[in-house]
Amino acid sequence: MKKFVNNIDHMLVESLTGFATAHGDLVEVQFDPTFVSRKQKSQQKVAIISGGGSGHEPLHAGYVGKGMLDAACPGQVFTSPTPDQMLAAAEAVHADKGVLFIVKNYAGDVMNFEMAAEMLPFEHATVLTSDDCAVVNSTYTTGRRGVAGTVIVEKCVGSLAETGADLASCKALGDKINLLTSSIGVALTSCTVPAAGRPTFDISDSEIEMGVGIHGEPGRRREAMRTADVIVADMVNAIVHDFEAKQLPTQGDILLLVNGLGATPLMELYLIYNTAAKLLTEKGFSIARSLVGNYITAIDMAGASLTVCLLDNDIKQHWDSPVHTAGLRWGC
Amino acid sequence: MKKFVNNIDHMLVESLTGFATAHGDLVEVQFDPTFVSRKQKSQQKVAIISGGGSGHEPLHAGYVGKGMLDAACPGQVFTSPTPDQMLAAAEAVHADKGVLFIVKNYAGDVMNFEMAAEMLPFEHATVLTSDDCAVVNSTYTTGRRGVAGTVIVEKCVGSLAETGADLASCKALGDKINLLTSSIGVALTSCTVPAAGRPTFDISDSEIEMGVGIHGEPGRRREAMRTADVIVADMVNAIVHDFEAKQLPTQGDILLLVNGLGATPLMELYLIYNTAAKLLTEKGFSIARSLVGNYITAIDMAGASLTVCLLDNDIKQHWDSPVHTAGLRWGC
Amino acid sequence: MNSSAINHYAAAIRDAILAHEADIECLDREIGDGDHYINMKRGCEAITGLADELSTLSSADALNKIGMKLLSTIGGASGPLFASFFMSMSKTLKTSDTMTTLQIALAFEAGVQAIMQRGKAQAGEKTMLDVLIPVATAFKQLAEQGQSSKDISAALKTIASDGLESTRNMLATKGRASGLGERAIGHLDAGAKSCQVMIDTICDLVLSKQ
Amino acid sequence: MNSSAINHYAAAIRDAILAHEADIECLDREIGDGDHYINMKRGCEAITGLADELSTLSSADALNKIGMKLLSTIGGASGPLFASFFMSMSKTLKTSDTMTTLQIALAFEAGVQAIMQRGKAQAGEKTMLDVLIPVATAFKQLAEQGQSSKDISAALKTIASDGLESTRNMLATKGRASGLGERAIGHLDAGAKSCQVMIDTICDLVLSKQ
Ligand SMILES: Nc1ncnc2c1ncn2[C@@H]1O[C@H](COP(=O)(O)OP(=O)(O)O)[C@@H](O)[C@H]1O
Ligand SMILES: Nc1ncnc2c1ncn2[C@@H]1O[C@H](COP(=O)(O)OP(=O)(O)O)[C@@H](O)[C@H]1O
Ligand SMILES: [Mg+2]
Ligand SMILES: [Mg+2]
Ligand SMILES: [Mg+2]
Ligand SMILES: [Mg+2]
Repeated sequence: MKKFVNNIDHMLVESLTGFATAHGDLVEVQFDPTFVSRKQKSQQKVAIISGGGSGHEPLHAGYVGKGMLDAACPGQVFTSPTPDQMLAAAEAVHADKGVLFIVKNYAGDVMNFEMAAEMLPFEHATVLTSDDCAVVNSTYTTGRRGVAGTVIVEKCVGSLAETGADLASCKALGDKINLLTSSIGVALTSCTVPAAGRPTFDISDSEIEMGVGIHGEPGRRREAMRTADVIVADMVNAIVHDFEAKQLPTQGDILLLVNGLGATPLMELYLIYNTAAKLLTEKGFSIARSLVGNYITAIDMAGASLTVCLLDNDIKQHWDSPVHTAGLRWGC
Repeated sequence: MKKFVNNIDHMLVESLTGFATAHGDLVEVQFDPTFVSRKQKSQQKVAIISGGGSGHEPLHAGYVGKGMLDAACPGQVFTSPTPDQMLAAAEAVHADKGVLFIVKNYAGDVMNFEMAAEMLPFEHATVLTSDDCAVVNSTYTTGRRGVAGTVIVEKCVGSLAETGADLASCKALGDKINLLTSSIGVALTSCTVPAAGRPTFDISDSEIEMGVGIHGEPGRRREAMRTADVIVADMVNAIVHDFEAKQLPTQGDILLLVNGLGATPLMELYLIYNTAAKLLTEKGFSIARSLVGNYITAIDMAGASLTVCLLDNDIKQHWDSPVHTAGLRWGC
Repeated sequence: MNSSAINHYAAAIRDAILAHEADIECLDREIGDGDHYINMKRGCEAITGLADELSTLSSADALNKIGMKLLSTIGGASGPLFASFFMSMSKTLKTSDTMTTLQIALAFEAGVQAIMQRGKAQAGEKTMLDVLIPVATAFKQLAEQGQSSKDISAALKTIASDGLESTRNMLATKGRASGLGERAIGHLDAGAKSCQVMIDTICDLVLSKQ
Repeated sequence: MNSSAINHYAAAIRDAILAHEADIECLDREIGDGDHYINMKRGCEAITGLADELSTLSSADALNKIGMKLLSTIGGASGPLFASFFMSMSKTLKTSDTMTTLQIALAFEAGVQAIMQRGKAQAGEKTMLDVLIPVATAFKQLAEQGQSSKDISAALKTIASDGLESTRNMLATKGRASGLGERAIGHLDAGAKSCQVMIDTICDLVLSKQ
């Protein structure tokens, strides 16, 4: 493992300090307990707080700022943050209109946020994201994982909160977008957790991991490496099947997000976009919004995920509204 | 080599098509000869055109748009584009105030742009960027390479051109910024040129390539892998020595750009930023602007570069002005 | 069990976890996300770092303190689960003023129930509970029968090992491995392994007491 | 040399370049950026793809067409250089209506001078010119002496090889390797290798003529 690091135990603090310095106009960071919040505390709005294991940058700290999150709680690499972080963040940013937690659906994240919520002295609600259609939902499992759709939820709910909407409306929008969104990822290589110092999984040059999670969790199945067109067609089909299973329309305006997992160059992401856009258009979707880049990563994994979100005017408006964060910025 | 690709020979066309589709509100792409230009042709301004080998995305096509480039000519991977591309781009975007080429100083790029310029029927000038202080300038060599400083030149010259400034002023600003800017890169791993199918160089787990170029060209020297602080201190020192050699002040406001070469996660880039910012501040610089991310890459190389640009009010203003491209966006 | 015993156990557990780095890490890499060993290590070191403070507290307070500390230190799935375990154990012990083996067994059982509640999980879901539930059941039963600490310890060692081994052929229906379906089969659960190591360590300490 | 001979040479050169993939690619990887083989291949295939069109042209026009095609196909440093070579060769041949060996030698020399001008380079800078300049000089001299095509070809093969080999211990002062200083020593130049392969191929064709 070769990484820019001084001491594995200090990596997160040093990186977050650098982040907060580089974006000193936007955010500030607190340690012990650790959270990142807006430089300008917002008034008269629902406080939107997210968090999760580190290693997915720019998610979540990179989405703190005007039009998106009020605070983010970064955990250790691939490890959910702890309740004291969420409590401290909520205490710092809440503005008497309640707190909405946006939580990716993983046992650890859910339990830690749950414990924080139980201790929280103000009104609160939680949106659980679970857009990963690689994992089959069933009453017997923990349920689907939250992946790149989380970025869309954070953007749009952040926008709605900015209008002064109440907690219930913010939660409702988040839940709606989560329902309208499906994602699937594929890994060409494993990620390496710095503290582990070796790749999470072994994979040969002729294999891919279809349906991989953003922590390098094994996916649906190990498959043979094939052309981008064939891989992307499988991913598009998985998403379309998921839409069908959710009884969602497989036509109409969509947001197409092609997300890099860390080590895959933009040239390849745009190539994937090209195929995905063609296939989705053939299926009857109309691509109304696009996003291509590294928005939720798995440290240094080579791979990508596709996310499709069905758009209505409401979601479109909140997607388009101004946002000013380290990781997403437009309209201002 | 594992990449998302269908046929190596079509990779660039497919990727550029995806790029142009994903950013259909901003740009369009032409093939044979290949160039990317703004959707809205601009009027009454110097046309700013850049180009170079592909593999450095988002540079250059990602910087086409309001406030930055009018067109970009992408060559094959790591191979300068050809004069017919530049001529077609110039023909498409010029607006009777002349054409400024921004060219990274490599033999191939220089010669191809030179031949285009010789054939160009309108007023034109060229800014050659050469900010890489890893390569020692000497009258006996081709001179320093243009690297990440090019992004700053393109941003600021693009901004000036937008004000209606004439060709000579645009060239003068570009030359000034190039002079005031020094960069140095370091590689932890090699890149892999898709058509070559194997890493450009071999490097062990205990070595780094200090002063690497953005094409995986060998740098100053092969060194032992050390902590991020030590590596970054060497890089900062190289830049400060270069400032001294150029008789530039080693104090005052600077723009600090920490650029990822492709496969290095943001977590590490911010950690590098943290150290670099501390060291540069100790030397007497004051960090007035920051940029951290993948802005000029070497395909899938793990590594990073540091760039320091001395700021005056003029440069600051042009850096801050609105820009709307796929790769850089703010103020609109 | 007083707080100096707790410190003694905590140090031994830390050493045992560190000694099992390779297996624990490997298991969570195979069907999880590779951080379980690091999470355990961070938790263990936080607790041994509290030794001075813990030594001034009653057992019940020490266990609560441990739970709180784990809650703010470990994170992930295992953090809130282990925290719930210790906080619940503490609460149960608080209700009694002597501390018999049976009382410890009942507190242990309460701890395990807190994990089940927090994790909404049962036995047979390929988690730490597949070690903890059979151990809790046997512990209480043996204590009720009035067996000696040494006999109980010897028995629990085997039960913990068997519990761990039982996770091998289970489908995972909780935690990160639950998305894997058939692919989880053949692998032991990482959290079950940590629990087995910790139980084994404490039982060995009891067995080695003069 | 008519345009059908040119097509014949072009096909042979393409085959030879493809056959030398490994060495050419490796050299540009070592002290360059790894694309020289791909650039050469793209250029060669573009030219063999022009065969039908070239066969309708005069030699001079065919060479100019080749230059233009290379200019818009290769890119990089080698593209404008090879393009300049052919365009200049074409211009020189246009001025004469017969085509003697000497006239070809003079045209070759003009082509090499065009490369020197475009690349602002001399012999001894570790580039393709370290093959091309000695070959041009000898070609002209031997042609002036009235030597046979076969004798000239045999001589040029050796001179091209020697020229290539001479780049090994040079410091690079032009092109991408010029930043490397001492580190370039010990490596042959990739562009010099391509030129040696191309010259060798043409000389072999001349030598094998009945
Ligand atoms: N719902 C649950 N109930 C009981 N144990 C669980 C549950 N979810 C996960 N676990 C246990 O937690 C372990 C994983 O812990 P750890 O790796 O630290 O957290 P994470 O899964 O968040 O990365 C699993 O091996 C399993 O034993
Ligand atoms: N200024 C120059 N004059 C002559 N030949 C040059 C010059 N610069 C580069 N070359 C030749 O070009 C070769 C590299 O070509 P190529 O790899 O196709 O282009 P690039 O260097 O742009 O990647 C070098 O090996 C060298 O022989
Ligand atoms: Mg985890
Ligand atoms: Mg090149
Ligand atoms: Mg884990
Ligand atoms: Mg090259």
